[in-house]
Amino acid sequence: MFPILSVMTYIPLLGMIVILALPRNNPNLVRWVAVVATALPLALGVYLYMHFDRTTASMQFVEQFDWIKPFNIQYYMGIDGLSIPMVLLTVLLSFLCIIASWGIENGVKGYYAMFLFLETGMMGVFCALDFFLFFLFWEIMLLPMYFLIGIWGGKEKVYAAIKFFLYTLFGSVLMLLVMVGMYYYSEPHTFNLLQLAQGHQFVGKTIALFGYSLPLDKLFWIGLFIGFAIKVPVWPFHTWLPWAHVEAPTAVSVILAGVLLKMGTYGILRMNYPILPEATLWASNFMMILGVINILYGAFCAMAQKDLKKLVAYSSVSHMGYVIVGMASFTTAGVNGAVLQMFNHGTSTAMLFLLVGIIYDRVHHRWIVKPDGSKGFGGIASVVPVYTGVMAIALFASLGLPGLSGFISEALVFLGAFSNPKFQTYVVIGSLGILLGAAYLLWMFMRVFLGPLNEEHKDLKDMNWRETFTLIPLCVLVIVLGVYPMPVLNLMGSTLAKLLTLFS
Amino acid sequence: MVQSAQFAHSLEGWFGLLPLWGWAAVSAFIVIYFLALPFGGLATYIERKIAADMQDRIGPNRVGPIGLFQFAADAVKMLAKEDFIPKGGDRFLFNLAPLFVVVGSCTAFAVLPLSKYLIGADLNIGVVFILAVTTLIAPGLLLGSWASENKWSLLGGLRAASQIVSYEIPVALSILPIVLISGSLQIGSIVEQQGWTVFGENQASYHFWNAFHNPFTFFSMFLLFIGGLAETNRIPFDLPEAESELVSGFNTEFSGMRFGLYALGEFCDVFVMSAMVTALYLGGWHIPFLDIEKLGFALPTALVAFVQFHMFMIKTLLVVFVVMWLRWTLPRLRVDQLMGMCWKGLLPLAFFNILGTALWMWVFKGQSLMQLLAGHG
Amino acid sequence: MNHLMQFSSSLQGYLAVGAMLFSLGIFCVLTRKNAIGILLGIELILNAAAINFVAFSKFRTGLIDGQIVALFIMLIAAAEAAVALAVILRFYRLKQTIDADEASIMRN
Amino acid sequence: MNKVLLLAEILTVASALVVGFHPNILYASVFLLFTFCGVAVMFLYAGADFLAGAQIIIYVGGVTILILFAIMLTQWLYKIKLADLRNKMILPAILSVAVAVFLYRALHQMVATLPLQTPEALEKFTSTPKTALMGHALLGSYLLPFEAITILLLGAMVGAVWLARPE
Amino acid sequence: MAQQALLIALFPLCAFVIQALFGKKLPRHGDFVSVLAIFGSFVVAVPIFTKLLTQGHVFETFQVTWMALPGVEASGKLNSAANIVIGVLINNLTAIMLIMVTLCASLIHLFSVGYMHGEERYHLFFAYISLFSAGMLGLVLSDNLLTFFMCWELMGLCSYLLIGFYYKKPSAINASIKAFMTTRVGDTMFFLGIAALYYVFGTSNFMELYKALQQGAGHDVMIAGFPALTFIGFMVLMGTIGKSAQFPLHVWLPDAMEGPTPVSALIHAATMVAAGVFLLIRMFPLLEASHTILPIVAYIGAITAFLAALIAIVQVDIKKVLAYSTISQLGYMVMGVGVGAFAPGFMHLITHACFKACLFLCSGSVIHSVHTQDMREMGGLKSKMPITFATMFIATLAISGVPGFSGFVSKDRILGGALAYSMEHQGHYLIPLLGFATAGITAFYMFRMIYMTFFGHARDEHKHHHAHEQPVTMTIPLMILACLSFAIVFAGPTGIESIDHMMPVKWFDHALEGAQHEMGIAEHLSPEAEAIHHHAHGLALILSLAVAGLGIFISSITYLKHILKAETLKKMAGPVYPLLWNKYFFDEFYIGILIQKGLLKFNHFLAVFDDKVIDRICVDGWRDITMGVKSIIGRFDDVVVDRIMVDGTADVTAGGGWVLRQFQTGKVQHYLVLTVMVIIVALFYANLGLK
Repeated sequence: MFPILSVMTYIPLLGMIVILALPRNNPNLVRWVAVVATALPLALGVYLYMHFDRTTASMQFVEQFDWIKPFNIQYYMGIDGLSIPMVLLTVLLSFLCIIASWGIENGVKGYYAMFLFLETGMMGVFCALDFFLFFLFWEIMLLPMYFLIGIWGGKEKVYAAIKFFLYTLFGSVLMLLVMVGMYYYSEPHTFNLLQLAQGHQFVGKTIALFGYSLPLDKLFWIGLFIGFAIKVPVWPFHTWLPWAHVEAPTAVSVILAGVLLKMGTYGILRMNYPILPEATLWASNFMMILGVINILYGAFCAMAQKDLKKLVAYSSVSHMGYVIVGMASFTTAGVNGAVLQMFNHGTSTAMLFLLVGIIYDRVHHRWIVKPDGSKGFGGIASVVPVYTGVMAIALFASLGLPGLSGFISEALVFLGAFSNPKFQTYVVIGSLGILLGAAYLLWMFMRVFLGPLNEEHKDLKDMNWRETFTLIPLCVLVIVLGVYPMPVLNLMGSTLAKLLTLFS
Repeated sequence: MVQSAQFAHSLEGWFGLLPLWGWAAVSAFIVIYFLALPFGGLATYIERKIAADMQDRIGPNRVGPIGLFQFAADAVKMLAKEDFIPKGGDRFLFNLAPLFVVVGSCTAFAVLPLSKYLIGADLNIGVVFILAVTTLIAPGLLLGSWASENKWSLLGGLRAASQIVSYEIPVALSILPIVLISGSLQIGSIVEQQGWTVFGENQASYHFWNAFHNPFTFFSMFLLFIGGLAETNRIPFDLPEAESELVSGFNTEFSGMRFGLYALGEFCDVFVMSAMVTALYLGGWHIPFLDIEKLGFALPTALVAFVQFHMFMIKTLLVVFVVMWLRWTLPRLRVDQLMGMCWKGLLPLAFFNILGTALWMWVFKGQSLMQLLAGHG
Repeated sequence: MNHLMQFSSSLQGYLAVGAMLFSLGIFCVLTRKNAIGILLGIELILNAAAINFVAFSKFRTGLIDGQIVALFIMLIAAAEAAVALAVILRFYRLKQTIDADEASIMRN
Repeated sequence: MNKVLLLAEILTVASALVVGFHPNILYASVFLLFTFCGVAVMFLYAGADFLAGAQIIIYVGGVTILILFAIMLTQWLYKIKLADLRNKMILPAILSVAVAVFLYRALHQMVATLPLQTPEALEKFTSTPKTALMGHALLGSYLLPFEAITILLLGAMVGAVWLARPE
Repeated sequence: MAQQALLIALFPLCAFVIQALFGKKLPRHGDFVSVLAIFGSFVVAVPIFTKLLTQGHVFETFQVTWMALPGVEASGKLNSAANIVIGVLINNLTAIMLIMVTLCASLIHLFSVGYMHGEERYHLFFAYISLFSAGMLGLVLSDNLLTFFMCWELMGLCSYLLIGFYYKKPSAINASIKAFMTTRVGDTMFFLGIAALYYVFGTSNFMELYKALQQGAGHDVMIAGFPALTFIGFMVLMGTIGKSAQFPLHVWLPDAMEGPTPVSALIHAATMVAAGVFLLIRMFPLLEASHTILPIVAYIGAITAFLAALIAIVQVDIKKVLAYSTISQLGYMVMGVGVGAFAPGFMHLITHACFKACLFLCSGSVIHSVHTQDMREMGGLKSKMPITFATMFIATLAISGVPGFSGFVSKDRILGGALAYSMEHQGHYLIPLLGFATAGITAFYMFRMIYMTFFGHARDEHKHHHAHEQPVTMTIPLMILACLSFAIVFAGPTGIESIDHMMPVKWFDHALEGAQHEMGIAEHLSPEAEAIHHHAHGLALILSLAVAGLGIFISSITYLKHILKAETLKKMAGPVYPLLWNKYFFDEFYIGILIQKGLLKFNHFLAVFDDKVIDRICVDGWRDITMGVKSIIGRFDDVVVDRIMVDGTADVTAGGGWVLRQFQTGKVQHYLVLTVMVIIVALFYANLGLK
């Protein structure tokens, strides 16, 4: 069988090698190579979408063979309904980001090489079904991200990059420990995620640490959860995110928010849920509380921000809270909504970051309110009508306006979470987030786009064809999925239904 | 081989008269004085005649009938000229260098297949031998140019050496298809295989001229010819002695018989290259479509050798004529064009030809075009 | 004289020539200041080795394996000469000299 | 027959001596050429006909020319520094003589203990054409080293061109 | 029919898409697209309505699965229980709403063509208003709360966009965001209500809900400590409060008058704000089932009606007067639903839509003519704009509750219901009291408005001079809507049989009886209750006529005849006047205290907390700790481990290295000498080994 997943994963890597071999003085060649290297996986992604069997919960497009035989490590790739939306999101956003990065002028070669490397890492994470392989890709992805932020970032890029790196690495260390632990305690020793998920292997076992006998599965759960929570990011592990988002170049922010954050929640659904279902149930209350805190805390912080990008960054924190809430509800609607929210947040927040990047390219600042208290923007709707229109779509999608994609997922999350009697109070509190989300986004919209025109920006140019091209697919997705979400929902239904049997 | 052995056997009786080195000396003497020198001398005459014809002039016409002894007059003049060595020059190398050229080109005569029965030494590495000894020319030119203590000379010498070294590669590579076809490096057997008679007794094993063995060898022949031209520094590849740039190139400081040696070496080399084209591609001593040894009745061996010798000389001299013809036809190349043509043009083509020939051999089981036409495929 | 001729065509003769070439090569390598001179010595050494191979091929094994190795030696020698001379030319362009003693540090 | 071989050996060693001792590097390289020719003849008498041809083509047509080129490109016409032997020649001389003596002695002793081919076999070996044999060996049992050498040559070519390219 | 009915919502939706994408490039900026679309909707809605008129009852449904969410049963089988099914419900309420909305919307579209002519974003105006129409019609057609909510929010969006249509005016954008956020407070709670409904009933379909309620479901479920039905009812009520601008979330509606006048007419008078009441009517069975919610609804409505009416007295902006009157009238409707008189409430919804749309359009006509909204700069326009005056006067009569006009019929029945409610339930006397007071005040301020605008002398000669009647495209809608303000259209029982018998057809009441039957609340009153109702309605008729007459009378002597000075009234009011002028300081409380003092301060605190405490201390603190530990260990490491132990070794090694380095000349030949020496040694030993 054609190893489509591996091909999708390694085409960008090949592209990176080609780019590294290209001459330095022809940036356009580099860009086009990168476009090709991301367009091919996108095309294959479309193939995947067409040929994905929606009726089964089992792994598809599987590639499996022994890799490091003595440790029973396999090269095991495959996708199910949980990973395919993420895979599609990854290939789509990578392609668009390559185009959106056209304006990068210094170190074009390195930038694109890193970017393609990053795509390989992301694809690998979503396709890997062997813990070892998963971890490998997880770490692979970290490295280009570090350089992308650290080299092509803004003023405080080094601080942001190191912060991002160390923070994520901290999570990775925990994950590594859990990985080794799982290998050691599983019988037979394996890294295969599907095998680990069989038979509730870690229930009832204990481990002696510092003189205490601790339950193994809960310990594993906490380790994995922290590792993933840092990526999501779950409060209080979120502080790397505003830094990284604000300092990263536009396209990297898009990937960061659009794909990387999803890895956290994906990881929880892929590992914590099926492998440690008992511990997951044990911790569901805790997750729910964290989710609600995320929603509210992110929203409150977003409202106080004066930097457009930081506002969007905190909005991501808030929106990822919905995912956590949906996941923790253990209801069909809730979990479906959570995964759908992962996808929808990927598209809508990508739009927001792209749009912020566009305006930053024009005026080189992002202040809603400048540090000296004067207005950063104001009334630019009259000079950039198309931009304003697209921003409005992104914004309303983000704040969950019906008819746009954000609503569907938020609605499903809340419907689902409310259906679990344990969590109704949390949902009531969390629903404040809907209100606050509208508040900070519309307030931002008002201050930036509406009102009398700020004379500083009366020469602002509207979007050019390239920028429009990057946004149109996302616009279409946001609207289509807002009206009819089944194209994405039916991908994941069977898989999530099977996942939920563990908790019923 | 058999015929050659018979011929040698018939001479066996004579061998006792002299030791081997004596025979070697004699044959060398014969080659040089009866073949190389006359050819070299006559060639200068012919060249001048041809040049004159092409330029609508009369050319040499004073010495002898229609100036036929002009070359003798030239030789006398050279011998009589003052032997001049530049002051700062390197005496030893100045003397040594022309010898390299003459030795290099004249030694090759030893393996030229003038006839089936008239080969100095039908070595089993004959082709390689020719290639090997002619390489001696390059150091000869280089050292001579250095020893002249003259910038123009040195530039000419460097050009000559680089040109020869470069073009040796396409030359060697365009010989390879023939080696593929004949499975031998022995010139005698290579030529023998190119026989063909219309009566068809030997059609199954003989395959007409190699030039027409298959399309690739046909092209290969031209590659060999072009490479040969370059190796012998003939126009259009005469950059080493480009008079408009380098006065007279590597031989600027040479005069008298030393110059004569250079000239002789050059002409001999032209002859050797032409003979190689003839032997390897144009059927050597064979008369087209006729095998005088397979006429149904036996001719005296001496007569056969005589006829074959003349056949070979006719073909070779025709090729030489083409060389001279080209001299008055084509303009000179630039250095970069010269090198570019070698590395970017001839070399890939030569590889292509080898590949093509190999494919041909594989597909048609070694049959030549002629054999296929005659229905022996 | 006969004895000498006998010796010369025996294995020992070849070995003797080889050994002399080898030692002369070493001498050449050690005494030349000029980098190209060193290269000359190396060529001598390689030839000495090739002679030994060919000689043993004939006198000892009666197979052509020694000749094959000698051929390889030639090819390697050619490659080595090409690279070495390229290096020398580059060095010359850098330092305007090809004195081997000048090439004593690992950077320009 | 043996006379030619003897002459060739003498030529080889004599010109090698010139290579070693002549202060003028140009002369040294010219005599190196003679050495190569001598070695080629020795090859011929050792039954290596193809090798002899190859020796001439590669060494005379290739290596020597290259060396001459290099000399002429680096020792420019008007500042000839061809005499370049070191003053301290005693140690190298002792060393090389010691090498020669020890080496020959070792080989000699070793050969004395080894079985050698019979004269008939030697005769037969010498008269056999080697070209076809070598061809089959190269593409047969020696295929891997052959391919390796090919790659080496390619690498050397590219490397040499890269090194010698104009800035 | 239900499927075709979808066209009603789809026409304007398509118009929106066309307008938004290509509007600017179409001839006339594409206004005809929107107008034709909404007329198309009207045309499709007519047969449904005629069916209702002829057959007295319509009921059609049509459902599709929107989201398939496979769930898993205990046995491991997949099921589709969690699927989300949406559809269209056409019943009597729907039919009436549809015809009302399409008609009003069509007329207002037509009016807009003239009114908005030459505006900067003309095509976008029509795009938005088309989208709004689609939203409203979709809401009416929805058979479940989820799509109901979606359309509800979509209308909120359009309201936001249209209020902020003049986006360069700070007041307009402030009003727009205020409107959106205030309603969203209600919407969020409404959505929680939907979620709770889903949890309790497993559906949000109205018909299934009615059925479940009839079977008594949901009574024993608790949500967050409250009985489920009360919780849901309260949340639904909050939705209504937000959308229909009820106390205490009424603050956005007056500000929403910043939008163009047709928008005020369509969205903020006739349709969207009424959607909240429509929601209450749709959910009436649930409200009724919870028992505790209905009184709250009634009080909210009564208080809103009264407070808003009071504010309307002191307004000088013609649209603001109408806005407060809208709030007040919506309060009536909510009150009507709250006291159980949901049929009169619904009727008032329809009648109010017609006459309030008419009033707004008339005010638009006036504003378009004199270019001001301040009534103090108008006056004496009667002769200048006869049609506008006539139509506006008819509508005023209707809203004031003058007999013979539609407002009288519906309002009187609500008041009757309220009176009956207070009679039935002791202690709730405040509800009818506020209701009747409001009726008088309404008549007062509406006539005040008419007098100030059309009667008397021109207060601003310049503006008066330029005033003129509007073109026919703008007056025709006025006239049609004025016609609909006559009682005859909605002929129905007033509670007085003599009058009732005069009405030829009772279609409205028949239709509503059918609707009540569907909802399962068609209760037959007990004879005593019947008597009380009779009594109450008779009493209410007299009382309402009296208070309306009183209101008109005071208004006339004050503003027409100037017998009573307005200043005098102001002085009489004392501290009440500033309270009213400042709208009870709601805005100051919400914006000044809740948002600026509370929310934004809290946000700022949290952001600083996030930055300084979590990030700087908790996260980067680790860096500082690490750095501290590093410096200590580093010193130890530097001095002991590194200098002494490691560097010591290094020194020894370096010494050795120095010795060896003497051989390391970098000269090739030196190395070679060494190499050769080694070779010799090797050979020497080889020789030693030989015999």
